[in-house]
Amino acid sequence: MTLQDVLLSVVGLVAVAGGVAVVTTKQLVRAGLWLVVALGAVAVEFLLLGAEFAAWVQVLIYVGAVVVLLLFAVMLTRAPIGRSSDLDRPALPATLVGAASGLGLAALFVGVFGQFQVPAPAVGTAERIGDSVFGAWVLPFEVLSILLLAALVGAIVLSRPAAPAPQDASADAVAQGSSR
Amino acid sequence: MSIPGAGLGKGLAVTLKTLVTPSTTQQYPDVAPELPPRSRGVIALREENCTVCMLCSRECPDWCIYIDSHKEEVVVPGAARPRQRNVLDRFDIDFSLCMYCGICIEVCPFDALYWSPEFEYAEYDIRDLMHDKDRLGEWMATVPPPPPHDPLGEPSKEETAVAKRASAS
Amino acid sequence: MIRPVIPLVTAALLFGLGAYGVLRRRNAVLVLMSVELMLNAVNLVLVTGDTMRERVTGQVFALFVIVIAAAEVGVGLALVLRLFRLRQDINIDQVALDDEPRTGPPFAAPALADARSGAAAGAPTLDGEQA
Amino acid sequence: MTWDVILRVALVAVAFLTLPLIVGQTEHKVMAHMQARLGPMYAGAFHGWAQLIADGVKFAQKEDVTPRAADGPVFRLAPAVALLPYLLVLLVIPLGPGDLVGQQLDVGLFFVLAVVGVGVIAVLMAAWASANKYSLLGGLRAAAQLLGYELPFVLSAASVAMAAGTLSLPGIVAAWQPWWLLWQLPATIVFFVSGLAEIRRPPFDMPIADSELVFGYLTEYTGLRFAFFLLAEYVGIVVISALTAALFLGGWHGPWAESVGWLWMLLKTGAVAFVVIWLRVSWPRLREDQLQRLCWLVLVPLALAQLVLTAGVRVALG
Repeated sequence: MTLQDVLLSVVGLVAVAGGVAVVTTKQLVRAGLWLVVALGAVAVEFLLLGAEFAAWVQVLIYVGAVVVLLLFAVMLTRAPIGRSSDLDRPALPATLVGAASGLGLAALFVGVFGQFQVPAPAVGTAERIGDSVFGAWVLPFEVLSILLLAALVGAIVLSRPAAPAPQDASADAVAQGSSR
Repeated sequence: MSIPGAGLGKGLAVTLKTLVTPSTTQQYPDVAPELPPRSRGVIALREENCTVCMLCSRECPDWCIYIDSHKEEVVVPGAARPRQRNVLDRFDIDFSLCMYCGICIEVCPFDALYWSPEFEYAEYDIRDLMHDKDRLGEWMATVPPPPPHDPLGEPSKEETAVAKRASAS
Repeated sequence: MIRPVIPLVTAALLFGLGAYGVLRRRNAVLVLMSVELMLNAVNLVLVTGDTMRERVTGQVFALFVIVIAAAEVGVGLALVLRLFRLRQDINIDQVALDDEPRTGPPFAAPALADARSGAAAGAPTLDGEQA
Repeated sequence: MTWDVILRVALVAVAFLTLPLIVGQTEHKVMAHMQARLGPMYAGAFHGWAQLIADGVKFAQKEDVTPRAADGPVFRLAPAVALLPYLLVLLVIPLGPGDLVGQQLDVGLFFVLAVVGVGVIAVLMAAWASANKYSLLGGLRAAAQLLGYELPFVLSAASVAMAAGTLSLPGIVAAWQPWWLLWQLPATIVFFVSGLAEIRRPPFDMPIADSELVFGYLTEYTGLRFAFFLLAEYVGIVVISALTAALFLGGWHGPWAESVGWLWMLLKTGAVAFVVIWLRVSWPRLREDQLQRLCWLVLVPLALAQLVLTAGVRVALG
């Protein structure tokens, strides 16, 4: 075990512990905060693996934007302080699938890469990634931009209040329209 | 058509101008404030002038003047019978009630009450704001002389009276 | 020297946790959070793969995944808020695909900190419409 | 090597502890004089220079209250989360030419943008954990604000990174030329405005909005935890001012930059911080929807146009 191994293990443990808390906590907003811990730990793993750029993108997009959006949504809907009792479904199928996929994959990785060692990566620069993105992967990149645009438009359309109800609509529709 | 943002710029200009203008704040405990004449600080009592007519006490809107007195016979030599005179026993002003309207000073017919500009008589106990006649008398020393007459204003009653008498004779 | 098996196992466990969460959780936002965990596990595998092969292809893919995740969360949360507006609840068990909007006044009392939440009185809740 | 690292971290810590106090004191005095007052005059004898120290002592003596309905751990953790990102950002801001920076980072700009954005999580934590509707409203405003300003913030920073051809902060400052002041002017304005929104300073202090929301997400905080939030606000001013100075105003560039470059950087940072204070005194608070309108209809198009311009000039210059 080298120093990097130890750090990777510790940070990995933090990530897994955060993940466990996300899927088991009974408190809605705390789940979001634990998600910050898990995602932040993954970002640190990226750093340790030499993927500096990916790490900061992870922090910027995930911790800075995605989690904020999630927390925002949680608070906009229903976020009591303290435990909620109706968050979970029956445990058995989920446990089975989760344990099978997680432990199975883990066993597979251990079996294949168990004793595999690679030299510690140098800290990567943004330049190589830029070359790669705008060289080999420029077409997927452009497709991704279109996807983002479509998602943006879709989100706006979805969250827009419905058009005002016509005059002869039922009382129900009027009640809904007036409440907006 | 106004330039967009002109108002914002004006706001910035105003604050910047105020910033470079020296502030005129007086640092009160270090620097004595320059009070205007006729400042209403505290009410002073000239006890000798008081005849216990009770006008001030009765006119006071919040009833903060307390007066007690008794009558005394004064034998005046040469007079047929002794005169009666009011003697002031108590003259208290409760400055925790006083609203500094100055009506008592206005109505006093014998100039027994005066405004003094002293204002530093705060107390830790509200009961200490009740000033008795001795304390009110001490304030007399701080009463400023009356301001000189406005040279362009009407002459005082006394002056007109004297002038009239002189012209009549 | 590092052992890539460590981040890989971390990723596998995170993925398992995410899968568990997606199946276990009833609240739509919590399901989205679990999906994020799974996506992150995949990212971790991709970046670890880079370390083993000394290329940046995996990182590029990880970036793509992150961007897609952001888009997914945007649309997903729009859906969740829409659902909340219609039903005052984001419990995904209660949503039938041919569901009609709940009739009656849209702001029935139980929208906020209701009895089921078991929250302390005055727990901060808002309804979506006003935002 | 190790000593070098320790020295750098210590210097950054000193900057972290002193610069916000200086900015805070400047705010006291400048704001007072802009309102035709004198401001603090007594603490520390000469023009109240020790006022903030006195404030700190006062805060330390206050009772630390956690409301009964609050989510205790989250409530208590939030001030630290608010402070940490700005401390990390200070590490990578270049002070002078050569190696005068806490930590050289190849993707420094990206790091800064990523970490600064984390601060809003502290706001959400504080807002939600307070169990107070005004706090929650403040937090929601802060989150909504983030959605507005984050995009122009990143886009305008991307413009200058594109102009310099590097993501490293010292690299950007080194590549800076005086004519960039004109060329990057729209980006400067966009960055500064969205930076103001980022640190929730007036005129973008809707999450606090004392006239509407009591004190927004800070309503329930007392004592040292409140002081931490205040400190975070002032460090935020330092960070945004220093970033604006480094990215757009040329950082250490100026006469005799080799020897007194750090002084130029500090002066420029101070000048920007002064503007931040000046705006607070002069302008009224925007409404939340006005901020969204400003961000999406003015700042984002402006930043995109600037990006096009930057790319065009870069291509034209070869």
